[in-house]
Amino acid sequence: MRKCKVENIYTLLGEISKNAKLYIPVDQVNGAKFTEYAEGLTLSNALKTERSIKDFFFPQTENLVDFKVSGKIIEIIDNRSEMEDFVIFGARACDVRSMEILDRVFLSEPVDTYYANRRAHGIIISMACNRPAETCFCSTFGIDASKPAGDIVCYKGENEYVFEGVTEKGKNLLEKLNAVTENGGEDTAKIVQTEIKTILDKLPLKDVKADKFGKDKTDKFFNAPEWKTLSEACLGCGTCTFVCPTCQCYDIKDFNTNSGVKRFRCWDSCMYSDFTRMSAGQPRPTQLERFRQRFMHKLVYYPTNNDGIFGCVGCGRCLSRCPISMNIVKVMKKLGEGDNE
Amino acid sequence: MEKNLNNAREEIIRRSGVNPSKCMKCGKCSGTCPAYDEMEYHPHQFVYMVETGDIEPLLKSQSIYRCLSCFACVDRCPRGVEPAKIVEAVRLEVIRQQGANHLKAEGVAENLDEEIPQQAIVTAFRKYTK
Amino acid sequence: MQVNEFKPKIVAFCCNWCSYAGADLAGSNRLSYPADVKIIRVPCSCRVNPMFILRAFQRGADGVIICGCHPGDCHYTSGNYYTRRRMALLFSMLDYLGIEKDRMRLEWVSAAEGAKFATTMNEFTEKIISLGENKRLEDLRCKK
Amino acid sequence: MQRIGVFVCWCGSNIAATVDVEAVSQALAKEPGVVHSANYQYMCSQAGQDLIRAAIKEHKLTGIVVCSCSPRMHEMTFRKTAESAGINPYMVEIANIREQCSWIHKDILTGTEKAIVLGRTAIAKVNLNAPLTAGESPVTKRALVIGGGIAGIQTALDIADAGFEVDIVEKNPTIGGKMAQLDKTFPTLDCAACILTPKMVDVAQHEKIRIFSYSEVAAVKGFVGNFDVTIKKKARYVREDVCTGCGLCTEKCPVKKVPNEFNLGMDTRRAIYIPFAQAVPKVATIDADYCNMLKNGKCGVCSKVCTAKAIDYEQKDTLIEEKYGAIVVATGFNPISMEKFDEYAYSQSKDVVTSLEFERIMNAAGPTQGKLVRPSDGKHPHTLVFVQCVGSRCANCAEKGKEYCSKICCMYTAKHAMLTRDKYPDTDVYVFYIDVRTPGKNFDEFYRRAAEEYGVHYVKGMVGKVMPEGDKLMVRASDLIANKQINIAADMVILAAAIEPDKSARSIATMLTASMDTNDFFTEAHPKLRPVESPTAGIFLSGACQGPKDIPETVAQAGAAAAKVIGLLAKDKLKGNPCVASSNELMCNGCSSCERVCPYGAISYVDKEFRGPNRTVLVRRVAQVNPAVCQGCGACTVACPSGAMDLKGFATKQIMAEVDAICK
Amino acid sequence: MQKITREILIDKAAFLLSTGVVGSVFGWRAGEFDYDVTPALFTDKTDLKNNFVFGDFCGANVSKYLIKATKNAEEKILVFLKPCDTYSFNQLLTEHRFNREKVYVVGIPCEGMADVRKIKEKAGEGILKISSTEDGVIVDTLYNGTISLKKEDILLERCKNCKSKKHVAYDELIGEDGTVLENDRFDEVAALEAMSPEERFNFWQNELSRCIRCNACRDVCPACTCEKCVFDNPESGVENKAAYNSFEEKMFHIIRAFHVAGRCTDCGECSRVCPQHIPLHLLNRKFIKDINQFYGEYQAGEEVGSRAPLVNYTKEDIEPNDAVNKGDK
Repeated sequence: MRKCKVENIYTLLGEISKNAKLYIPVDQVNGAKFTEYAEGLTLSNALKTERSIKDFFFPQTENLVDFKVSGKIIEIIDNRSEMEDFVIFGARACDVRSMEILDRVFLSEPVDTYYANRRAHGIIISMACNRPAETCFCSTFGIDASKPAGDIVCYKGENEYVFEGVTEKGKNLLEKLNAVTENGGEDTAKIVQTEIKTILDKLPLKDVKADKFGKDKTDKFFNAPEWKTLSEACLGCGTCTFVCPTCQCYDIKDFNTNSGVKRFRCWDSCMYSDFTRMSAGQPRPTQLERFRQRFMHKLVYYPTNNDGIFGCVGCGRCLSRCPISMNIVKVMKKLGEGDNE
Repeated sequence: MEKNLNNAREEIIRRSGVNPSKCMKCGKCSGTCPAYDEMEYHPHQFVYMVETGDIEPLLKSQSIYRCLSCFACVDRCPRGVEPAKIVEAVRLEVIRQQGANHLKAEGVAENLDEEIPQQAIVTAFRKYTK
Repeated sequence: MQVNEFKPKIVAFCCNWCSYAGADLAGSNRLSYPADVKIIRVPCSCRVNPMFILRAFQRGADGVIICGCHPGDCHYTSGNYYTRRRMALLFSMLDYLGIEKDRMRLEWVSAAEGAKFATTMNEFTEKIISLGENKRLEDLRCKK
Repeated sequence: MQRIGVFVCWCGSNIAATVDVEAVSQALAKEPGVVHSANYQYMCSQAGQDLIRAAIKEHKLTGIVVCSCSPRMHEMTFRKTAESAGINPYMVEIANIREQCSWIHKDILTGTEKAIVLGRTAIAKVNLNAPLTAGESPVTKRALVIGGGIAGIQTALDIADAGFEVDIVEKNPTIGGKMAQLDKTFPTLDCAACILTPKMVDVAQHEKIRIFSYSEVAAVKGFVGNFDVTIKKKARYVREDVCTGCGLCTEKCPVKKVPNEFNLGMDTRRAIYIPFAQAVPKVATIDADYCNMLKNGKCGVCSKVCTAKAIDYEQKDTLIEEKYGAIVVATGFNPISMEKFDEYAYSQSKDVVTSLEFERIMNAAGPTQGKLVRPSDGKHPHTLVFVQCVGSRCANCAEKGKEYCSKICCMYTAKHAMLTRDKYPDTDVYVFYIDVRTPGKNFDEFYRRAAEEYGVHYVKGMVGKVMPEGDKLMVRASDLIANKQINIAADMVILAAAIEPDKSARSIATMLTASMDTNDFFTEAHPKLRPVESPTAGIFLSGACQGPKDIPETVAQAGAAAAKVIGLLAKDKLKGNPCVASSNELMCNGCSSCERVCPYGAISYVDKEFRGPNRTVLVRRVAQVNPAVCQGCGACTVACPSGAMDLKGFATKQIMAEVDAICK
Repeated sequence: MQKITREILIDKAAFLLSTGVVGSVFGWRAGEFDYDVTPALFTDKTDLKNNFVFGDFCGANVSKYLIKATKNAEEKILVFLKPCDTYSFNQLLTEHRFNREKVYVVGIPCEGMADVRKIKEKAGEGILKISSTEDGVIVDTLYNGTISLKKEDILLERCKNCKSKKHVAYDELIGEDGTVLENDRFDEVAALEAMSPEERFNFWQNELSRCIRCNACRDVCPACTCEKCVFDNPESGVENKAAYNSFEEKMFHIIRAFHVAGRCTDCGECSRVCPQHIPLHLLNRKFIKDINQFYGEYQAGEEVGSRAPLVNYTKEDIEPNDAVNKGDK
């Protein structure tokens, strides 16, 4: 492990930003946001950024390819530019886990090269959650907020930041920072971890359990009567899906510029009435089905297809953003209430 | 002088809030005016003369003090021109130019006629003081 | 001739009954106005949807002008009154968003006002040229 | 994908001089959808049109773009050309490269460039054009005339004479209207009854005309050519088919003190009455408000004396449903109430009368048998004062009077003054005026005769006040020309009251969805070019319901309205304009925004069943456009937030494509 | 004034349910915390007693739900409406969006709702409990202990400028009716108007660039009740799922505001639900301000069946060119 004094953290960040684009959480007008590092910026103390690190690897809109039409000839232009390396500092355990979930979708065959390219160039420095919020429930999915994954894990102690290289990429980066760090910090890391664990035990959602859900539970929940009441107030907006670090559905749109066509993709939401119209042409007819899809996907379908791993990381963003305060915790509790066997 | 009177016209129009060009010259104001015979210039003439800028004769005329402010002309004008307000505004112009009050409360007693209605005294205050 | 002379793109929506006829009259009388102005014929100015105006800006227009019958003369009796309200609110909103308010205009041009049509278009084009390229409501994808 | 043919016209040198037509046709040939592009000297010529027809056949064209003069010039021509070659006329678009291009640009480069853009824009539109067919609807060959005054009578007669059936609905027991109450008519001074009553008889006897007197229009549905009208026939307690109009009942009825509305309350009639001798239909009517039998079951005199057994106390209001192809509104006017003009002492003195009341006094069939006497004491008046413009031209007294000029007062006042002086040379007659307005054939001569030959005193200046004093009316006015205030001790004062549309007009306008102005006069479709038509198709305007009018004007307009109706009824089918709005019911949510902006009442709502998700059925209120009524302005398309409403021929997508093509 | 508690409302609802006046109740359901209240339909009395809540966090305007809820309802639905909700209720009726006969409205007074975002800003993360007091709330937190906050500091943005405490629609009122209030709701708009065009442009560019097009503003809006929104309809020509650039961000918000202009009751739900905290109400309020200024005061929803300013006109309306130049000298 390597460590650096709290007051030296900006020197360290400055060092990182010399070789790669660095994004750190900074308090903006309305909450914390990953912002490209520049001298003078201050790290946010907020637990979570408003939006997850998903945006870096799978942006809301991206131009995939262009077509130029002249007469009867169509020319295809791949306008991808060379990707630069970038580093994200301060990702939380939940967000880091979300990358694993996204990887399983985008990096399995056929590989999404746009995503893969960004993954290859991105390094994630995670940060243990000193102050989890009441909406946090990552432990439900076996995530340890005191020991996040990531290329490098960081612990913030009272006087020092402690860094631990995890992956090859991470270790290499950490090595380059030897000039601004020193060895040690294991004790601090331990203390931080213990403190976090104590808090985790006090969280109101610590007892939310996912064990009733998971692989092959489709039949058990699909026709549950509870979906009706749960989905009743849902507005059908896409807020939950757009703030979710693991939602990965997208749509591909062609935009006719009059002199050619720009093909771009953008996030889609299973909450929208025309979701999946593009493939089967039979979008789910009512909000009940759309609502059910979202939660069944997170809790049943994804685990079924991915060795039992849940599609939710318990970050709690949907809990605080849903305009009508409906969320996955309420769904899990309600569905888990009775014994539906 | 020319310019001054032009200002007087604008000032009278502004002060009275009356748009004299709304007048369709029907004469109902003068037809209804109880002080008609006392006046050298009659309500419709006030409106017309202000409209054309012929202010000076009005300023010099005693007519401005003959108007009873009974507002019959205002009430009956089919176009809503409100001639009495114009008369009032001309009167004010004179008073402002003179810069003095023409009536003081102390002076009422000596001028008081037993027959004079209360309304006339109030009106007199409105007319002769500002 | 200057090489980089700014040639604005101006879309004019003209109602079929008055303003389009006014434009025709301008043509018949050989009253010249800039070629930058291109006319779209609509039955009535009230057919002009705010979306058309935004669409024009998106696609690279630098100015949009809507012409209709004078109030009270609408072929459909009341269409231009609705246009007047819609455009008053839309223009005011665009101004509120910081879009140059002179990029859009509503003018009443009757079928007899060929000269007015031409002068209006000349003035409007001049105004747009002085404002320069539309940058605040552009969609870069549509720029060459 | 369309197969579009582009045809660039040279218009001799009109276009070709400043537009390189060859370059234009070559450039446009590369546009999407274009399979053929040609140019020719005169496209509109027979040879040019043949060229288009041949190309349509040869290249199997589905759409045509003609780059030529204004569509206002030759769009029709080229549509017909296309139709004759077998493609839908609405698949033709014109790029106006003459008025909007060659004629205004001197530089050939500029002209050519712009012509290409204009052509490209038309092509972009045609790519999205769809064949349009005008809808057809049958025409019910019968007209309804609402109002049986001179306007309604004349319209009905003219329509009926052309061979179409006409029904007149009149709310009073007889037709005849205001004209029946008049004494003489200006400027010829012939007797109103002498010229009106023969027409009333013509109406009664015309085999094509039915009169629904004492009836009202209760409901109107449908649209041009196909109106469904409900007429409420009010109970008159007399069987119209049996009553002979002998009038015996009206003499025997014991209830004698009913104010006679025909004489404006200046005398009385019985509870059963015939309004006047020449009434049509000449049938008695029982006034239920006064009849003892109807009120408390005690009387029955009329029934006893009626030899024809026409009295039926049990009669009820009946509703009649009829179909009409056209409706003419002829609801007429009334003088406004004088109650608010207290300065003229109308409510204080019986000797202050309105002109219409004076008309009855002067009428030989009126309450005084035509003798000019004061209503208060029956004495002969010596000094009469006429006041013009009472309540007319009132700018800011909306609650009191009217802003407009009532138009007829100057002339009838001259008539009254003249007649008074003619019959009673011992009288002094004053007319107080603001302006005397006499445009009209022989009108000014008439007015001048009153002043010059009959010695009527015309005084410029409004009367300010009328004060009853003893048996005199003290009139105070200013003579603006003499610059004097004058006081006249008059015996009678006659007020030329402003006229206003009949109160029933507002509810009729609502039923007809015909628009009205702020004064409740019906709005015409175009103030100059379509003065007798309402903007609502199939609704026509006759007489004073559209604005103040004298008799000659009313009759002229009545005839014009009839001509328009005949033109409509002569058609077997109505072909609509195919460029009309239509609502996509799947997207419409029934919010009524479109209905509210439609100037024609073309939009209505129906509750419709839709297949909901999961085999459910949902009932939704959705808008439907009646293509026969819609005129295609497009106001609804913008009012509709969801875009459910679109306009054929000028569809949202088409206009957007044009925008795109211009900005490209 | 009578303090409205959940018990009063539950009693009212239970009474109306048991007498058969209504078959169900639209209200608010308790959540995991004290602040995450969800609008919900209750049919069962036990459920009502256990889970119905009313308090500082019942800001959601439930009028719009009536469209869906009344569709297949056989019996009347009881709905509790705050004064501002009744305006939306009337506006929906004006647009024939549901059958009035199917709804039983109980008007309830409102003293302003709390904004949990503001509480979190002040009390920090880790909120364990929020209890209401006479003039504010007491917050128990994980990290900052117990904090008491004044009501005026935690009011929802829209409640700070409450336009009316008067119910414009109800079958029955609980408590006394209030009045239409004097308010400063146009001050923010006026402040923006006073800026230079550049400043305004930068302001909105910054605000709107945060938009993630989740459509929450649209989906919650009681005026946005189209069967199919133009932005969701591939046939409309403006369909667009996520804004690719600033133009599309502006397009969506301008057109949306325009589509609800004259119909927006200024209920403020758009700004309340925006996950990106964009002050969307400032767009709608601009239209309301302009409408009031150009065409006379108009409050959408005040009266059922009133004619919205954009489907109305007078012959003397202001010319658009004058409308935008009104501030110039």
